[in-house]
Amino acid sequence: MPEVVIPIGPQHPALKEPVNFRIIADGEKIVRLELELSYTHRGIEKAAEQRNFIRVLPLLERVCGICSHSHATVFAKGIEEIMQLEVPPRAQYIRTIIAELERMHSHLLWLGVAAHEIGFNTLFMWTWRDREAVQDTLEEMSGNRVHYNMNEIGGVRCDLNPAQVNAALSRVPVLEERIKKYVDMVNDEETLLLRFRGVGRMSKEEALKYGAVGPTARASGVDYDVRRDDPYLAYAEVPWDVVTDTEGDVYGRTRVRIGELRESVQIVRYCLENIPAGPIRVDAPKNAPKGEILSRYEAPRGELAHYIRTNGTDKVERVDIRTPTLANWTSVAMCLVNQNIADIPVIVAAIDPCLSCTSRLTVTNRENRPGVAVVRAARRGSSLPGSEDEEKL
Amino acid sequence: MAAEKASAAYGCEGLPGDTMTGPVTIDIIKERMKEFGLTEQVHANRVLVKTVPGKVHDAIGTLQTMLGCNRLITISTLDNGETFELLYHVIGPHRIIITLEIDLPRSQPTTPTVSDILPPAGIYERQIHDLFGIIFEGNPNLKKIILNEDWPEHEYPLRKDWKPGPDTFYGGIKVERSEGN
Amino acid sequence: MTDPVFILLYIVLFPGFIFLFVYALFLSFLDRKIVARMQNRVGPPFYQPFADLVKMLAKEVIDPDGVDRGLFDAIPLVALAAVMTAFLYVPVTGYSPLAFPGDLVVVLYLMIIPTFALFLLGWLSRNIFSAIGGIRAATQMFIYEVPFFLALLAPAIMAGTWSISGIVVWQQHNTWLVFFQPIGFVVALICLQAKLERTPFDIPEAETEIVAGPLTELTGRRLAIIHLTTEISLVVGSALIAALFLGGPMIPWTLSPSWLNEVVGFCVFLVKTLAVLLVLSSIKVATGRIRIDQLNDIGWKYIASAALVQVGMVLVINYLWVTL
Amino acid sequence: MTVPSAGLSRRLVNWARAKSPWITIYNSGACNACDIEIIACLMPRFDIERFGILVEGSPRHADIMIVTGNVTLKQASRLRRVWEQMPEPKYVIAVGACGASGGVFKGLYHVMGGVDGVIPVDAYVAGCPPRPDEIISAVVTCLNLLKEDAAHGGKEWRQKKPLPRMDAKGSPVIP
Repeated sequence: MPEVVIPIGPQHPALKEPVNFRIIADGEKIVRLELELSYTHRGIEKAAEQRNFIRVLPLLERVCGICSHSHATVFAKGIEEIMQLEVPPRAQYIRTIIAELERMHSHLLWLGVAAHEIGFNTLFMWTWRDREAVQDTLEEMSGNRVHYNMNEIGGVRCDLNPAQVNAALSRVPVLEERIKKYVDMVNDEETLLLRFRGVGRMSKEEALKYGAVGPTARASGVDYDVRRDDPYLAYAEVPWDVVTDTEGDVYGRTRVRIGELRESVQIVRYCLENIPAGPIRVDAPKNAPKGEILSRYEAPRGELAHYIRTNGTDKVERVDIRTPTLANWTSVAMCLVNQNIADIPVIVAAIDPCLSCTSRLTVTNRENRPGVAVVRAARRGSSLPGSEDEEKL
Repeated sequence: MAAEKASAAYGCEGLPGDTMTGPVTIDIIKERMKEFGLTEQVHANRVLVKTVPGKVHDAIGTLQTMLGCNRLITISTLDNGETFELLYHVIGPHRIIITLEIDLPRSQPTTPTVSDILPPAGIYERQIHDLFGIIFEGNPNLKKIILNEDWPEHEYPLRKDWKPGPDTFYGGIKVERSEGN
Repeated sequence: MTDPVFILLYIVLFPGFIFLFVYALFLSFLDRKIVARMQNRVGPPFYQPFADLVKMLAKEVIDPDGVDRGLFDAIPLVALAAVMTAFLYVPVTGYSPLAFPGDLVVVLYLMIIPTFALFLLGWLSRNIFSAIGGIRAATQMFIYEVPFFLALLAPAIMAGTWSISGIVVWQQHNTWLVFFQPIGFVVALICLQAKLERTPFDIPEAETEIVAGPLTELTGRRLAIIHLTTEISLVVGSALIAALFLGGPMIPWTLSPSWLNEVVGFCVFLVKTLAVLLVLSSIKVATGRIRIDQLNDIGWKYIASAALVQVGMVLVINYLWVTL
Repeated sequence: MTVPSAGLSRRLVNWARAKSPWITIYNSGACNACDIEIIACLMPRFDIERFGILVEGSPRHADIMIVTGNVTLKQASRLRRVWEQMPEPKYVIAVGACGASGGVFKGLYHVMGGVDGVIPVDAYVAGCPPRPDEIISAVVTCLNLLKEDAAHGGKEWRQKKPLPRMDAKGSPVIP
């Protein structure tokens, strides 16, 4: 079968967001891949430079719908550090609760979408039904199901009254029991194992070399988690541990994400039980002093980094957003080589791409030998045929 | 320095004692990187090294071999008027962020690429080239990627002095009926 | 029994096209309802398949340029006709008057035509996704057809006749064939699930990989007819398995008024096809989709060998039966 | 439009169209909050299959196209092409503030603003992101529009007449 170029275009049922793959396949095997993203590039960084600290937070929250709290918290945390603000502990605990609830609903969402990619719709329906419990908790706490708008420079916008805390605490055991059900469903469901095990495998060295972050890297054994290495919010006081795995394939990533789900439930339970009393906000000055900070945060998909530089006015001079999915694209392009066409949605879903975050683009030409190909292709990528003719979709 | 682990360029194991007081500490890093330029500690776990574009490549080489840094967090870019500022943030199992800072003149913003030793850098360099116009020599695939196909050449949106020109056409839809395929 | 008016009524009205059309829509609704209830959703109302069909018939028909319009219209119709005629030989009340020795083979061959239709449609519409879908439909057919034939021919060997009604009559004298051939029954169910391209084996129109496989470019009435063909082949498949393994519409004791036999036989037929549908739907809910090469391994290693073992056992039982 | 003229069959076709609207989702540059809310509609809690709504992968099979998000420059031509591929009685729902006017991203350099700049939109859903039940009510309003269009024979009656030109003093110029 001659080489066939298959454009899996921006509009494709497998991809919940617009990304364009031009797969060069030989029969069912993928030989080369050209990836083109940033259909959702909106120019947020340019706009962030014209908005003061109160108006920039809603904009930064809408970089991505699923990890909206992450972007707002990492920015607020950075600015507070530049201003040397002392955020009250109650605000830190509320931010941690919302962060972990967001991680739970993001991982449940991912588990459903990954099952949907292989046509297993029952798990898709069940995981999303249990996600509704998390969504209800978030809606009670912050008033909105997706963009919570909880953050403000110097603390949190609204407080948690005991009724909300009890309602959330009552849902925790239900979630724990459901997660246990998913663990043994993923472990012994035959077709799931057939489609997940051994697909898109990445060794620890490759994970480190291609700069994979988050659950994708931890599934290959890279013990790297910003919440523990560079503790922020209330993670230093909460007893939890990093979940890693040695499988390295889609199955390993599934297990890591379910493990993280269990950890998040414990963190939320601990934070809810001993949330300190006290004020939830300290009023921040209008202008931030001159300074710069690399603020890092463990988003559900990996390590999120905002490089913020302020110049003494009430607007930020530059915010450079590096989202976790952008770091994972090299590793996904490497994993895809030599796999079947039928596995593309599964492998791409395995890194849980959040394309609205990734308003960046990468074209990674890989020869069919993944190991060396990266370096060699990197040197003479431009001479490869087919990458010039950016013909329209 | 014999105790310094001279591990392979990639995939060094987690260092014994992963806390900051492991064998790789801030002053070891400062002392090691002195040859590349002025080093100072800007933050509890961040070291800033001001270097020259020419030395970036082997600075990162030293970081990878001698100091066990195996991950590039990101490349940040700033436009401060007459110069562009590039910051390479690198980290390893020792949990200390080392930032290499270089300044490029606005008239001739070119710097050697690091994507051959740090593969993920290829992504960040392409993005910076698209939005700032900084040219990375040796990057294999430095062509337009972020902005859409018919975005005019040599228009770099994230520069401070860039304003969207009223008459230039930036792509999107011309309302002619394109034929359905 | 063979006067032309009765035959005409038999073909057109009762167990013929009208009944088949209504029963196919009902089974399709039941399938979607069972799947929805198992995923504790509410599931569509009873008239949903009919509403979908009428809406699709009234949609605009788009022909991708450079595609042979006539052929694009003809293939779905041929597939529909083939599957509908296959149903005439399956006994619905008692035994079918059109039965002739060898109609089992005719029914099996008529059931292959929809898969060919999918392959041709995929190949005709000049879209890369449908081409891949078409190739997958063809490869999948080679994998499950052989075990399907073997599993369905074993009852014929045991009953000694090649006509479905003959097998049903034989089963009335002896017990159901499913007790003699349990492996054959399981293999037939799995291969039927593969023939109808339902979830563990819906590789040709894998919704998340290649948009809609061969059906990507179909719109309007062509899509309606192809969906109707799939639903009708669901009815024909489950009726075939009910007839060959579960004793068909026969009841052991004969009731006094002769027409009552027919009615009770018909109700027994309904119950058995619904049972087979329940099994197929629960398979569809409980599994995810497997890849074409995995299907290849499973198909040839386990399913084909199981069918061979079953046929071997049937020959041995026949030999013992004859000598005793 | 192959709508038969006879009374009974037209009523039957309108009933069928209202009872089985198939939708396809197109993310034209959104922050995917609206997308996960639309998919939440499929789930056991809001289940839209009880209304007969199916999510279809290929635009060829869909009646209603749900567009989420502001139209980025790169997505504009692709959105237009996918819209043109849909068979005739087709409707477009623009979801969220971004779909209506570009929302919080209005005026950014890579954004074209609302969806109606590229394709004609029939229904808007307010909210950022709108709740799943609001999206379902949008699909229901789209079905009512479908019924009225069928009664008036096509969409022409609904096209808004262009605003009258204002003269210097601000009073409308009646041609």
